[in-house]
Amino acid sequence: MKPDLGRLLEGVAARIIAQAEELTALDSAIGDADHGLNMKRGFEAVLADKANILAKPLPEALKAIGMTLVMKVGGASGPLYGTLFLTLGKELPEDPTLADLARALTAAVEAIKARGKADFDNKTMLDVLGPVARHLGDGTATFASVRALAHQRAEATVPMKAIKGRASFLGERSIGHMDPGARSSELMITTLCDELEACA
Amino acid sequence: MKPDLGRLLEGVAARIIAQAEELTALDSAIGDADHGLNMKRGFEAVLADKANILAKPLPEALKAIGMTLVMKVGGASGPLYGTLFLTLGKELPEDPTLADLARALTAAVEAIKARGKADFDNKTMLDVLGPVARHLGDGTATFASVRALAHQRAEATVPMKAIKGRASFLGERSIGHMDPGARSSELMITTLCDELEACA
Amino acid sequence: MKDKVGIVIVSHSIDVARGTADMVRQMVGDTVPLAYCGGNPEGGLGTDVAKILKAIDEAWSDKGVAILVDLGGAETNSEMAVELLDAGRQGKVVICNAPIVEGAVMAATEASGGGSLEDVRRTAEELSPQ
Amino acid sequence: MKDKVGIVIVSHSIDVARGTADMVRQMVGDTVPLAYCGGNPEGGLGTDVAKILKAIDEAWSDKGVAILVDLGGAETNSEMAVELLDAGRQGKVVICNAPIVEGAVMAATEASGGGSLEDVRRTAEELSPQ
Ligand SMILES: Nc1ncnc2c1ncn2[C@@H]1O[C@H](COP(=O)(O)OP(=O)(O)O)[C@@H](O)[C@H]1O
Ligand SMILES: Nc1ncnc2c1ncn2[C@@H]1O[C@H](COP(=O)(O)OP(=O)(O)O)[C@@H](O)[C@H]1O
Ligand SMILES: [Mg+2]
Ligand SMILES: [Mg+2]
Ligand SMILES: [Mg+2]
Ligand SMILES: [Mg+2]
Repeated sequence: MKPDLGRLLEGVAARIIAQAEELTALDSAIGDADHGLNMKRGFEAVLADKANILAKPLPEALKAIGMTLVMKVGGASGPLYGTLFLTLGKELPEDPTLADLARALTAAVEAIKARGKADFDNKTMLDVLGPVARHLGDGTATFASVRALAHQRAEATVPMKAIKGRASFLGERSIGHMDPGARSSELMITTLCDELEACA
Repeated sequence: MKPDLGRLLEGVAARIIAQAEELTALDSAIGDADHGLNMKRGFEAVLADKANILAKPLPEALKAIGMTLVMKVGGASGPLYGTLFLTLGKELPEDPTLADLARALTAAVEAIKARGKADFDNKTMLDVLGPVARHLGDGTATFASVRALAHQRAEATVPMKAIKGRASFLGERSIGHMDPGARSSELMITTLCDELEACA
Repeated sequence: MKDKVGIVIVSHSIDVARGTADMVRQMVGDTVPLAYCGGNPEGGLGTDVAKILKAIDEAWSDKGVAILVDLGGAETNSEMAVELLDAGRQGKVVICNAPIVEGAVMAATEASGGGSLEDVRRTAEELSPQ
Repeated sequence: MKDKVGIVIVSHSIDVARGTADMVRQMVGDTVPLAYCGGNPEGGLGTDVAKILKAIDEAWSDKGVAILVDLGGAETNSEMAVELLDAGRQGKVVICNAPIVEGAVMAATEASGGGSLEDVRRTAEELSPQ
């Protein structure tokens, strides 16, 4: 069974919306308590535009998702996740292989770094997305291993000191809390794995 | 005839209020167009409190004027002119001589410098008040010479480049305009000379 | 007025943006193209790429536009907005690395005096912490 | 809450002051004593020593109060206000040499974490131009 973009999209959106309160609570500890609200707003707008998105070939659909996130999220995560989807749309062919996905996600991670002037270990979404991109290209990835890695990398942001984003205002006191963007990245990746595995 | 504080106060207040538009126009060229409004508000409040002020001995009356300016002017000039009158009140005896006045005004100029972290030639009220204080103590002061000096020193701010206050935001472009606070200081001093001369 | 660099104020708070614009207008009157925005697409604290694009358009000047932002998301969303402009406009917009309120007043004062986009940016950015 | 340094925001514009306070509250909730004021005694753009004194009183904490100001007059009027406080309180109030919006968010975040008055001031003042 070929993976169905509609199902992937609904799955990810539903997961983010369902976990919005958790994401907001994480942001309340080390930020401005809006990451869940922002992501929910963004993915609700994506769902509202679903028919239009699904009418497009994959690359164009991904760009449309990215642009909706850019326009609707309202926080720093909007242009960053927007850049993720816009770059995937630019890099992926209509029928991508795992190798295509690894390459496109690597490009997206670089684009997010540039957009946010950030690097790995700054306690951001990059600390989940970067390792996952590398793992997708290392020839050993399984659904289970990708899920495990995403989870482990989100957890790994807990002891980090934030260098970028609002959490950096807390300096040392940002240590001991999971980064909300790392958690939302984990949620998206694990949900994609779940859905793809169900279609496999 | 002994100088009458009520008359001095009314004279100065009337002059500032009458020239409020000119002061605002000067501030509009190199600031935020409110110096006349600020000074008018301050001196209207002083006039409203006149009975109370005049019931006090000179030092206390000066302090009351200073405090009213501090509370009502609403711009940087409020605490600066407030400090002027508060310091005069602290330094002057009930029946001051010219020497007392020279000494007290010198102290007030120092207090304004400290309050505004400013110095002479910064294109401020200090460029009128400082030279007048010095002249009062140099043994040659007449009503005419003090008036002439105040006028000349206000004019001398025209070619200065502002170093303090909002006019400093204009950098080189502050050159070519008279400082509004220098002009209001000139107005106060010349009016005092006029009134004192009329009582002499 | 359109011969002066335009100023755009982008705050997380529409109140901060409006008040900053008031302070700018008090200093420079209407000699400078000026626009402001604040709030996320729902109106809460945050920023909104569509509103930023609209503000850039309102304050457009062929001499360029300087954007003043407050915290991280305002900067990231403004950068995104700039990238969504026509290629011809993109090179004429800068985001100042300066405090939003103090920087806007300084930048607008410089723009009002006829400064170039680079002058305006430098003036805002020279602001040592206040 | 009164075991945290208090934050006072003094802008020429009541809108800037209110919006900055909203942004501060979003970061620190009500863990920090916070007050703001703006406008001259008539309500126009400017500052008002009486309102500043009231704000200091509202945000009072025995750990001290850090004041954030925008432009010149706000600073001069705040300094005047501090001198009008009881001698006992004067030594516990600092005026930060920092941008008003960015500085207030940073200062409040530090205060919320339990920082001393000196920590709070340093955090706000460390802000390189944004
Ligand atoms: N400069 C940056 N680079 C990469 N990621 C960032 C950056 N700034 C913020 N983030 C990510 O965005 C998340 C916060 O998103 P959100 O709360 O929606 O925006 P905001 O910080 O504007 O309120 C952070 O947890 C972090 O993962
Ligand atoms: N730091 C300072 N030291 C001395 N005088 C100053 C200072 N700042 C401003 N002034 C004086 O105050 C005048 C401006 O007063 P006003 O317009 O009432 O206040 P604001 O600048 O707050 O709008 C200036 O023309 C100048 O003479
Ligand atoms: Mg947030
Ligand atoms: Mg936010
Ligand atoms: Mg003024
Ligand atoms: Mg003013």
